[in-house]
Amino acid sequence: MLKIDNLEVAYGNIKAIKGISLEVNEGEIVTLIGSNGAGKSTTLRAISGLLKPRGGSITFMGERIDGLEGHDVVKKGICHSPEGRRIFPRMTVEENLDLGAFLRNDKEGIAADKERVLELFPRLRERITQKAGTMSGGEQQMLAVARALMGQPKLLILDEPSMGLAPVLVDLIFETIQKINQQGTTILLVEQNALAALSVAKRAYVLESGIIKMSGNAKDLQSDPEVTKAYLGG
Amino acid sequence: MSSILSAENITVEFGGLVAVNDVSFDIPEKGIVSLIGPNGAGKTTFFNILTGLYKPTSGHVMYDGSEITALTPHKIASAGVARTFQNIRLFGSMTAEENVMVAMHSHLKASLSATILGLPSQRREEKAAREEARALLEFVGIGKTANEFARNLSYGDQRRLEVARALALRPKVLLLDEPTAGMNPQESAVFVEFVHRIRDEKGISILLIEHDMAVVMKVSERITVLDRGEKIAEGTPAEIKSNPRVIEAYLGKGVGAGH
Amino acid sequence: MANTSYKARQARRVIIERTFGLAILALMSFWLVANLFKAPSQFAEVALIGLSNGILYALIALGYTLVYGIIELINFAHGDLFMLGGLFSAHFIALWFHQTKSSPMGWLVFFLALISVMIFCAGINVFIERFAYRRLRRAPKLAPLITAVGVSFMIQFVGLRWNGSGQKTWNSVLPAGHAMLGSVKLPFTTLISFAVTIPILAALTFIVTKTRQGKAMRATAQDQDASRLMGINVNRTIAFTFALGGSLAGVAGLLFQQTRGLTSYNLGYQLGLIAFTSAVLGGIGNLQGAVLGAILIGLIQGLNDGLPIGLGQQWSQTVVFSILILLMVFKPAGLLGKQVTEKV
Amino acid sequence: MAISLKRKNKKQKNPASARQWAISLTVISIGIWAFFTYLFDKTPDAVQSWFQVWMPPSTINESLVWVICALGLNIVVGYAGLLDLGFVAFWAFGGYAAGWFMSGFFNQVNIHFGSMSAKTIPGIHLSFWLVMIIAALIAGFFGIIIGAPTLRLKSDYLALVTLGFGEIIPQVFTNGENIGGFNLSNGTKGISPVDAIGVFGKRLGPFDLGWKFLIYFFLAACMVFVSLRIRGGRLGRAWLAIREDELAASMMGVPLMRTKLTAYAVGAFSGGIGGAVYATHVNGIFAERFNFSISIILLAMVVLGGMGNVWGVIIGALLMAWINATGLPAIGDTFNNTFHTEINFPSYNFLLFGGILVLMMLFKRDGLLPEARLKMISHENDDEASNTGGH
Repeated sequence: MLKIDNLEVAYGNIKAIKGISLEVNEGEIVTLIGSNGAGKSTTLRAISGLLKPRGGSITFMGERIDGLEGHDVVKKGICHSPEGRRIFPRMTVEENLDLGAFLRNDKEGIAADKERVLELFPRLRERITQKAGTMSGGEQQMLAVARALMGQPKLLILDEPSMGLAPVLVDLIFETIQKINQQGTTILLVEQNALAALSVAKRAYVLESGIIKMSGNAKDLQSDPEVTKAYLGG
Repeated sequence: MSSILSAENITVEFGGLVAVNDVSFDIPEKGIVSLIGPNGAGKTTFFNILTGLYKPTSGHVMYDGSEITALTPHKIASAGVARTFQNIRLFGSMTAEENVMVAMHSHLKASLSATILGLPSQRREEKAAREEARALLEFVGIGKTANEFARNLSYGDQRRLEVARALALRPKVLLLDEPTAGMNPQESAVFVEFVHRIRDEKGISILLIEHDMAVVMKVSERITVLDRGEKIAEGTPAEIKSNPRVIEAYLGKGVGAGH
Repeated sequence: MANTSYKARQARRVIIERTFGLAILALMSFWLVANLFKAPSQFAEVALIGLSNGILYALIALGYTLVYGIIELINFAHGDLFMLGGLFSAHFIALWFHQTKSSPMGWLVFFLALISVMIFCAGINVFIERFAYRRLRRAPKLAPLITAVGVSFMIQFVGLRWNGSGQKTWNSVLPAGHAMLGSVKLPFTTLISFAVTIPILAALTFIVTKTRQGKAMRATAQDQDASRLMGINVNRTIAFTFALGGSLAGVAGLLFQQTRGLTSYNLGYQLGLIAFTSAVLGGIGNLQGAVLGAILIGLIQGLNDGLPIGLGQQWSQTVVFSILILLMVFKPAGLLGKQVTEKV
Repeated sequence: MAISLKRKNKKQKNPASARQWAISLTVISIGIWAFFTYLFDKTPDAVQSWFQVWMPPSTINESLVWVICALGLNIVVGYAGLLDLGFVAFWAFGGYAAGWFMSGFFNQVNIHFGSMSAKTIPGIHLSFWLVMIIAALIAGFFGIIIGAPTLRLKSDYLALVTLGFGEIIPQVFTNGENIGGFNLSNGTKGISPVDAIGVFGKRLGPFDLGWKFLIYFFLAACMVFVSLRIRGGRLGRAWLAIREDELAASMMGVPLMRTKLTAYAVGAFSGGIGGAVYATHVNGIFAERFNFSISIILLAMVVLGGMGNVWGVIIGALLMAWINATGLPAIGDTFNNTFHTEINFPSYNFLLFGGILVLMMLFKRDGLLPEARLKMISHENDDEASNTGGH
């Protein structure tokens, strides 16, 4: 479904991504793990067209999408819930959800999807008229995921969905991620909470200083001593 | 061991949201301690409190026996609390040497008129400052880059230059905000050595925010764990590693493990 | 302790600011009341002039505030766009359609001019954004600001070539004369200004709050990258915002030219600054604030210029800019704005 | 002036020590002075008329006034990164200081000190040098007054406040004929004439352009010297650091407010000097001259030469002052005579200055003279210094 080949991204003189290749197949949850600054978010931003790659290619459903503008990437069916939530703080929850469906014109479909995400996150229904900026971190995170779902993604990109959340909420978010996946959405997940990510994902790539250090089946990596060492400090 | 910098019952609120909740901890003299926790746990906010950039809603920051909570950032910096930044913030169009010399601002005495007239005292002072800057650049291992613009340095050298610049404040405490972000394990290992060298050779206490657990466990004498603005654990690396709360909050308990 | 003294200092600062603000308000109300007693009907007429100036300023101020709201740029050239709008209208009505008298034909041409000048100024503003500001969106703030100053000068050059270096006077196609409301004169031109401006402000409100484009604008203003991820074409949205602002400046240009009957290449600079002050007074980035600020500034200026007890017209600019400076010092966020702090 | 420009350009390629610079500048200035004072009358008519058209002495003198002010603005905008759009206000203060203290304007009193004018003339007549200091102090004082409350604002707001200030001050002087019964500025009529400059017992009247040139050159050279010295010291570094990253600078112990305020005051100071010099150059003070375009032309000079780059700013100032005063009309006349057209070239200055600002920002933000190359020069000096330092 998504195929990245030898991708390179640089900020000024500094190369953040030094030629990585990865693949996401239809129906999978794939996770990218790695420490801060390893280049995970940069990879996602390049996929979504927020950054222009310096080299390599990104192919989605058989089409090259590297070099497309961000809004054109969304049109292809890739929705991205960015790091740090990035909800629109001065708008209500409902307005945020509507913006997630900005490119859609099917009123009924939108209404149905709104119903669906509010089923997934009942908390948001309670807050529907509240300004998003006044909600707690966990609620904002839910909104960010829900908003991305409103775009009817073929591929959902989640960047650090558990960041700063209480353990209970982390569980909830990961359960919901699995539920979304079971409903048929392919997911590319970036997480710092490596164990949680590995436990929901099918396959994983370990990123380090802009290159892919390891990749494989999530379960194998979970028990890999090197991964344990890197994330638990040996 | 007495403490050099300590935070007492710090609480920070941003528009009703509590970012840091009643956190206390201290940095012992000539100690190396770390602050860890998941992203968004309030670590950088805490740094900003210690350096005077944010003012806490309640609580005090004590440094070297006196309270610095209400001081402006530049006064705290001049007093000897130095920091580096998570996203490198160098003065791009100044040379490496000049970057370091900026941080000597508060140590230099020359008045405006002395500078304009180029009085001998001012020249001597400038020359000494330049030598000190070169020595610091040597110390962090980038002595050759003294005359290059900061923005033209490689990533690793920029990180080193930030440390050199912070050291030019002649600090008693050095706060490092994710210094190994973007480094590979070999570079990180070298960095651990380097942190020890700073402490041993310069006698500076060090506080680290770090995500790379390998680095944290190797370098720290004591670790404080923050989660959602609260202190959930404190202790030696060994204690932290086996603390169930820490594993749950930070290292991830592995939801649905056993699938 | 030090911490409490810090808070005490903050509190003291607030008190000083409040006292100062109240003192200014008291002084102003005293001045108004004194004038009201001295010459009541003159007061009302002058206030009306101030009000009609105010809505003119509001049209320009909205352009500043729209652009600032979305890309945080003080578009220095905006006032000059207003000047070009006036010049365009003058040529359109008097030279191209030969209308110099109030007549049904004149009113028709006035209406045509209204539409044309909106398109004209919108187009120029979009052009400026595309070729000057877009490239500098990620540059340090000083760069787009200096560019805007440069663009302002270039537009003034166009005005200078088009209009000549002096003021030109024109005949209006709007009816002269006035209606009476009690003992107060209501000039027809003022009434027409209101009749044109109010629907336009209503339309603007509708566009920003209710339409898809408006939604895109508000989203882009809050977070450009997140908006991209929603599928919003950020470049087009910003261009649209410039088009809106430009068309409002065009309307203001037409109204000014028709009600005052004059054009001059440096008008934009003068009125632009006043309008900008209005936008800041209301809280820059805030649409209602811009209108409120503009009406207040218009009133203050009108009252200062026309009332028996006042500094008089030659001090008009000084009064307005003193307000600007005091405002910056004591309440930089404006009347309806919110203070934003830098993230680290 | 064209000659000196060329020489400076050549010098850029060969690094020279500060002393060599000082010597060569002195030689150039004395050369120009000697040429206009002694040789000019003896040259063939063709040469004389060429100079009158393309490089009249008054233009040379005027461009030095611009250099002084542009260097002052360069400290504010180029070094400290604070956009000041009201620099003309300081220029006005300097001008009026000369008007007040170097003329018969205050004819109620009769104060003479160090001036060459006859003791019987009423008014305040102080020595030119003293007036310069007063002018600088008045401008600097107002710089601090306006800077202190506004420097904590965001950069774009600051630009607007300074702009407002630059509007208010000239309006105060324009309307200043009767402020509560007090004549502050003689209104639109202006104050004229101002006293001649007295130097070494010699009175420099309106036509002593050569001598005035020497004095102006000396003042401009002082400004260059001050700019370079400050740039090399702790304050200059602090300014640049603030320009690059305010927050990081404060975290490195740089006091933001005080440092910015100093930049503002030093800039205002030189604006005051420039204003006083300008008053002696045009032999009077006229309120309508102090308009916004002066602030913008100065900004264009700084931007063209490269913000923060002293030599670049000097070249930018000389070039644009020449274009403004002589270049455009002279080129226009030549063009119109050659092609029998009637294009009004001077009216293109708006396009020119606006265009320079826009194009430089879009395509060459560092200015015409890249600072990097100058850096290399200063580094060679550093190496010399460290060698002698016994490394």
